[in-house]
Amino acid sequence: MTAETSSRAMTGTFGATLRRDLLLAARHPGDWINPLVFFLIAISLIPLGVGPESKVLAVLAPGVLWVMALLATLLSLDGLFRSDFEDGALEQCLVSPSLLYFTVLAKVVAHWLVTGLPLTLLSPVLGLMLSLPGGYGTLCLSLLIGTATMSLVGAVGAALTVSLQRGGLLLSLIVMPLYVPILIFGASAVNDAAQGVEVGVPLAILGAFLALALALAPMAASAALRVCVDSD
Amino acid sequence: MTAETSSRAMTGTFGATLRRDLLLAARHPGDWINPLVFFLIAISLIPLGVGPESKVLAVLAPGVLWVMALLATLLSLDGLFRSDFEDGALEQCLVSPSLLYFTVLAKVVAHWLVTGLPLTLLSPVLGLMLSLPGGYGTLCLSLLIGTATMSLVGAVGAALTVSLQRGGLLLSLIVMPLYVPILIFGASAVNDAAQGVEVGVPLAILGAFLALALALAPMAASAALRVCVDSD
Amino acid sequence: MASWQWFHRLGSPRWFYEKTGGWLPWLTAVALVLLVLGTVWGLAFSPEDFKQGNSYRIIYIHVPAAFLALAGYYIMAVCGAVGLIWRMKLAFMVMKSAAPIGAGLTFVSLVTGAIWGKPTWGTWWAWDARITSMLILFFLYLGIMALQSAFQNREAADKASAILALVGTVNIPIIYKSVDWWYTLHQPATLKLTSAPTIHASMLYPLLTMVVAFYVFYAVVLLLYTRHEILRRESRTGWVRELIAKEGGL
Amino acid sequence: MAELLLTLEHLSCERDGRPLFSGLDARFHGGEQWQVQGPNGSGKTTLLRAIAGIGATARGRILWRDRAVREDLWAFRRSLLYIGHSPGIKGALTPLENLAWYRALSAGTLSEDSLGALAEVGLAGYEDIPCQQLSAGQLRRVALARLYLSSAPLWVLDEPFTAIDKAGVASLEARLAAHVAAGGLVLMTSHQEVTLPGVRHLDLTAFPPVLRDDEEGGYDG
Amino acid sequence: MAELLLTLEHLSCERDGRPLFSGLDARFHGGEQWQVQGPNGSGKTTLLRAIAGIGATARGRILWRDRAVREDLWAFRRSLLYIGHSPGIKGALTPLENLAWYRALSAGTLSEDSLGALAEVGLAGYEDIPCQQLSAGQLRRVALARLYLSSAPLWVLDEPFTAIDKAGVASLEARLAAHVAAGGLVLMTSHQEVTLPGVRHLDLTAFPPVLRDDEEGGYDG
Ligand code: HEM
Ligand SMILES: Nc1ncnc2c1ncn2[C@@H]1O[C@H](COP(=O)(O)OP(=O)(O)OP(=O)(O)O)[C@@H](O)[C@H]1O
Ligand SMILES: Nc1ncnc2c1ncn2[C@@H]1O[C@H](COP(=O)(O)OP(=O)(O)OP(=O)(O)O)[C@@H](O)[C@H]1O
Ligand SMILES: [Mg+2]
Ligand SMILES: [Mg+2]
Repeated sequence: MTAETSSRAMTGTFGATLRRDLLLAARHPGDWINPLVFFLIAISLIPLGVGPESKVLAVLAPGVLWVMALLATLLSLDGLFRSDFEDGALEQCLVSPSLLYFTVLAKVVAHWLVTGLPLTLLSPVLGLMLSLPGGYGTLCLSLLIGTATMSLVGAVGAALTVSLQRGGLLLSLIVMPLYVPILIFGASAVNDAAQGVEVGVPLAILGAFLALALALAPMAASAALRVCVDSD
Repeated sequence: MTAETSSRAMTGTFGATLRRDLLLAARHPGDWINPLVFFLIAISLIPLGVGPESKVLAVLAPGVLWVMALLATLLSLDGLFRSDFEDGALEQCLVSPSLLYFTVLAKVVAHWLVTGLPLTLLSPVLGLMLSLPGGYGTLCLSLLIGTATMSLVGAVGAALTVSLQRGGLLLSLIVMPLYVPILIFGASAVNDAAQGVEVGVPLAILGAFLALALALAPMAASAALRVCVDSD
Repeated sequence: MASWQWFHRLGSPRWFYEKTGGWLPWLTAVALVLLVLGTVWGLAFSPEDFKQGNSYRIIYIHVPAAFLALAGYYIMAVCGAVGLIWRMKLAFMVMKSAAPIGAGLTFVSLVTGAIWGKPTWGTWWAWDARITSMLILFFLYLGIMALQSAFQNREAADKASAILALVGTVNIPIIYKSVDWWYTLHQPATLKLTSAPTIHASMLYPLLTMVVAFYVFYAVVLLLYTRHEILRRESRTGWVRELIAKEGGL
Repeated sequence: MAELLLTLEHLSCERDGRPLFSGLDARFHGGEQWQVQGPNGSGKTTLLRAIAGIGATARGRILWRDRAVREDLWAFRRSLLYIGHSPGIKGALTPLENLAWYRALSAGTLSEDSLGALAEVGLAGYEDIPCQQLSAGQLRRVALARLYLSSAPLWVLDEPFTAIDKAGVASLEARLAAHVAAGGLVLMTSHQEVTLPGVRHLDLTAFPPVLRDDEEGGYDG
Repeated sequence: MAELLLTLEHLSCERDGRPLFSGLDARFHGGEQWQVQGPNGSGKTTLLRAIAGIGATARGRILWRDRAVREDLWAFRRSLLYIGHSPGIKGALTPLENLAWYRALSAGTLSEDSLGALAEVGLAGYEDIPCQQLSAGQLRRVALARLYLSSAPLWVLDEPFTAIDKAGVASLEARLAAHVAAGGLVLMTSHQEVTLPGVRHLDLTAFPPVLRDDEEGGYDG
C-alpha cells in the first residue's frame, strides 16, 4: 500500500508483461517473421513492377524502403492488443490493480523488439537489392528510431480499433496520416546520406518525435483501451 | 434428390451466399471502403518518400499503382473466410448438403465486387496523382482482370490460413509469389500503354490467367477449407 | 454548483435544440446574403487577373473552403476534448456532425484546387506542400469518420473518435511543418504559385466576404447536422416524442 | 421406431497425437436420445465433430443406415443437423436473414417458417434486430431456432443448453422429446442435468485410449 | 461478518440506448454469496462488468466500503477478482506461465502456489502443456485456478461453471463456500442450479427499465 511497494508492483507488471510477450513471440515465430517477410517480398515486387534499371531503382530506394518498412510495421500492429482482447486477457488488465500504462508500454516495447528491430537489421540487405548507393548506416539508424516511434504511435490506433472485428485496415487508415512526418524525415535522411549530405538535422528531429511519442502515446493508448474494450 | 432439384439447390446456395455477403458488406461499409483507402493512402505516401517531381513519379506510376493494388487486395483477403470461421458459419457450410464449391465461388465473387471493382474504378484518379502520362483505359482493364484473378487465387491462401490466429501476414507470404506473374503482365501492360505501345498480348495473357484461376481456384479453396477448419 | 448552471444547461441536448431552433433562420439568412454578395462581387465585379484570366475566380470558393477545412478540424477536436473531460454528450454530437462537414470542405478545396490547377499549371495534381498537407488533413478526417462509424456502441464511438481527434491535433502542426520542409527540400523549379501579396485589394474584399460567408454557412450546416443527430439519439425520450407528435411525424 | 440409423465401428480419436478414446462401438436407432458423457477434455466435442464429418482425426468406420458415410456424403448431410459450440450466426445480419441463409444452404431440409421458429425460441420481436445486439443466450437461441425448422432425422448438438436460461432449457427439451417421438435421433452433450425421459448415456471414459503400437494400415477415416 | 462491502445506488444500465434495468439499489455484505438472476439478455453480464469497472454504460453510484469506487480505484481493484465469460488464458503459454503473469498483474493479491491451485482444479499433470491443447472445460479451469490463489474479498464471477463437469462444479462450490465463510463476498451468475447453502438471489427482472424522460444534466457517469 505504501508508495514503495506500489512502485515495485508497477515495475513487476512491466517486466512480467514484457517477458510474457517475448515468450509468446518465441512460441509463435510467425508473429515476428511475417512482417519481415512482408517487407522482403513487397520490396522485391517493386523491381517487378517498375523495371530492373538500377539507376531508376537507386532514386527510388530510400523512399521505397521507408514506405515499405512503414507498411510492414503498420500491418503487424493489428495483433498488438487484438489477441489479448479476444481471449479476455485485456479485460483482466483493465480490472487489475496494476497501472495500465505500464502494461501498454511493455507490450509496445515487446512489439518493437520483435518487429522494428529485425526490420532495421534486414534493411541494409534490401538496400543492396535496390542498388542504394550509400548511407547504409543512416538507413539503419533512421529506421531504428523511426520504427520505435511508429510502434508507439501505432499502439494508439491499435487500441482504438481493438474491439472492431476487422480493424486491420481501419487501423491503417487512422495511423498512416500520423506517420507522415516520420516518413518524410526518415526517407530524406537516407536520401541525403546516399548523396553524401550531412544528416544531423533530420535524425535529430526523428529523435524528438520519438521522445514526444514516448511521453504521450502509452497514455493515449491506455485511455483508448478503457473506452474501447467493452464495445463492438 | 433428382439431379434437377439438386442443381436448383446449388444455384440457390450461390445466390443466397452472394446476397448474404453483399448484405454484410453493405452493413459493414468499412470492409470494402478500407482497402480502397489503403490503396489511396499507400499511393500518397510514395511521393512523400520519393519526392514530388512529376517526371520521376511518372516513371514509377504503373509499377507502384499495380503493386499497391496488389497489396490492397492481399490485405482484404484475410477477412474472406475468417469471420465465417470464427463464428462457426464455416463449419455449418462444411456439414451442409450444398456443394462447398458454390459457397466459395459466391464468396469470392462478392469479395471482388466489393474490393477489386471499386479499386479499379479509383485507379485513374490515383494515376493522375502520380502523373501517369497515359494509358488510363489499359490501367482500368488490366486491374479489372487482374483483381478478379487475385481474388480467386487469394481465396486459396485465405482458406489455407483460416484457422491460424494471425494468418494475415502468412497469407501474404503464401499468396504473393502466386501474384508475381499477374503483377508483371499487368504493370507492363500499363507501362506500354503509357508509352503508346500496343498492349494486346499482356492483356490476353492476363485473361488466360483469369480463366485458369476461375477453373481451379474455387476447387482448391474448398479442399483447403475442409482440411484446415478443424485445426489450429 | 450554481455558477455551473449555465454549463449544465449548455450540455442539455434539449435546451440546445430548442434554442438553436430560434437562431437558425437568422443565421441562414445572413449566410445566404453574404454568399450571394460575395459571389456576385467576386464573379461579376472584381477585375480579371492579368496572368490567369478569369480562371482565378475559383479562389472565391477554394480559399474559404481551405480555411474552414482546417478550422473545422480544431472545432471538432475541441468538442471532442470537452466531451471527454466534462462527459458532455452534446459536445460529442457536435463533434460527430463536424467531421463530415470538415471532410466535405476539404474535398471541395482539393477538387477546386485541381480544377484550378489544370489551366494554371497544366496538370490536375501536383505535390505542392499546401496541397499535400490538405490531402493528409483529408485522410485524418476520413479516419475519424471511419472510426466513428465502425463502432456499434455510440458511447465508445464518441470517445474513441474524440481521442483520435486529439491525437490528430497534436500532429497537425507537425505534419504541416514537415510537409513544408519536404517540399522546400525537393522543390522543383517548374511550378510557382501566385503568392498572396500580389492579390489586389479589389480581389481581396470579395474574398474576405466569401470567407466570412463560409464561416456563417459552416455554422448553419453544423447546427443542422447536430440537430438531426440530437433527434436521432434522443428519439426515445419524452420530449422528442412530443415534438414528433406535434409536428405530425417528421 | 427401432430403425438402425447410425453405427460407429471401432472409432478412435486423437488430438495432436494424444489418443482420446478408442475402440468405440455404438449403434444408434431412430427414436433414441443419447447424451455423450465424460469429464472435461475427454473428447466429447471431438467425437461429435467426427460424426458430423468435420476434422479428419477419427479412425474407424461411421455408417449411416448401414452404408459408410463417405460413400454417400450428400444423403448423410441431408439427414444431419449439427449445432456446435459456436452458434454460426452473423452479428451484422438479423435473425431472419441468418435463418434465410441457412435455409438456402440446407438444400430443402429446413422449412420456411422462420418467424414461427423465432417465436418458439422466445425471440418474437427480435426478428429484425442485428444479432450483434443480442446477449450470449439470445444468440444461441437464434442458432437453436433451426431445431424448429429442420426435417433432418439426426441431430448432433454440442452443449446446446449453454447460456440458455431455465425456461429456455425446458422448452428445448420438449422440442427434443418431440423429435425423438417422431422417430428422430438426438446425440448431444451437456454438463447440465438433462431431464429427458429415456435419455441414454454414452460414457467416453468407458473407451480408454490405447497407445497404438503399430501403424500398419496407415489409413484414417 | 456483516461488514458492508459493496453498495449499488440507483444503478441503471443500457446497451446501445436500450435500457436494461434501472433503479437498482443493493447492499452486499461480507460473508454473503449472491447469484444474479434473470432470463437471457436481461443484463446480468452488463451488471457484473459495470461493477468490475469495464464498460462505461452504467449510471448511478457504486460504493466500495462506503466510498465511491471512482475515488479510490486502486483500492477497489486490489479487492476485486473478476472472471468473465472469456477465460483470459493465452493458448501458447502453459497454465503455469499464465498464472505467473496474472500474479505479476495482481499487485500482490494472488499468492504463489500456482502448482497447488492447478492441482485443486484437477489439472495436475497439465502444468506444462500449452493451453491451446486443452479442451473448453480445462481452459476454464486454468482461469478458475485463481480462485485458489486470490486474497481479494470481492469475487465477481460470470457463469463460472460453464463447460465444467459435475465433479468440477462441486469442488468449485466448496471453494466459494470457504471464501464466503472467511468473510468474503461472491457475486455470480449461473444458469445452472447452484447448490450453495445460504445463497441469495438478486433478480434483475425486479428492476424493469424505465425510459428516461428528461436528460437535463446531459452528464453521464
Ligand atoms: C488540389 C489542389 C489544391 C489544394 C488542396 C490547395 C490548398 C490550398 C489551401 C489549403 C489554401 C489556403 C491555406 C493558405 O493560405 O496557406 C490555398 C490557398 C490558395 N491557393 Fe490553393 N490549393 C490547390 C490548388 C491550387 C492551385 C492550382 C492554385 C493556383 C494556381 C492555388 C492557388 C491558391 C491561392 C492563390 C491561394 C490563396 C492565397 C494564399 O493564401 O496563399 N491553389 N490553397
Ligand atoms: N485445438 C486443439 N488442439 C489440440 N488439442 C486439442 C484441441 N482442442 C482440444 N484438444 C484436446 O483434445 C481433448 C478433447 O477435447 P474436446 O474438446 O473433445 O473435449 P470435451 O470432451 O468436449 O471437453 P469439454 O467438456 O471441456 O468441452 C482435450 O484433452 C484437449 O486437450
Ligand atoms: N455487444 C453488445 N452490443 C449491443 N447490445 C448488446 C451487446 N451485448 C449484449 N447486448 C444487449 O444487452 C442486453 C444484456 O446483455 P447481457 O449480456 O448483459 O445479458 P445476460 O443477462 O448476461 O444474458 P445471458 O444470460 O444470455 O448471458 C441484451 O438484451 C443484449 O441484447
Ligand atoms: Mg466440448
Ligand atoms: Mg451473460
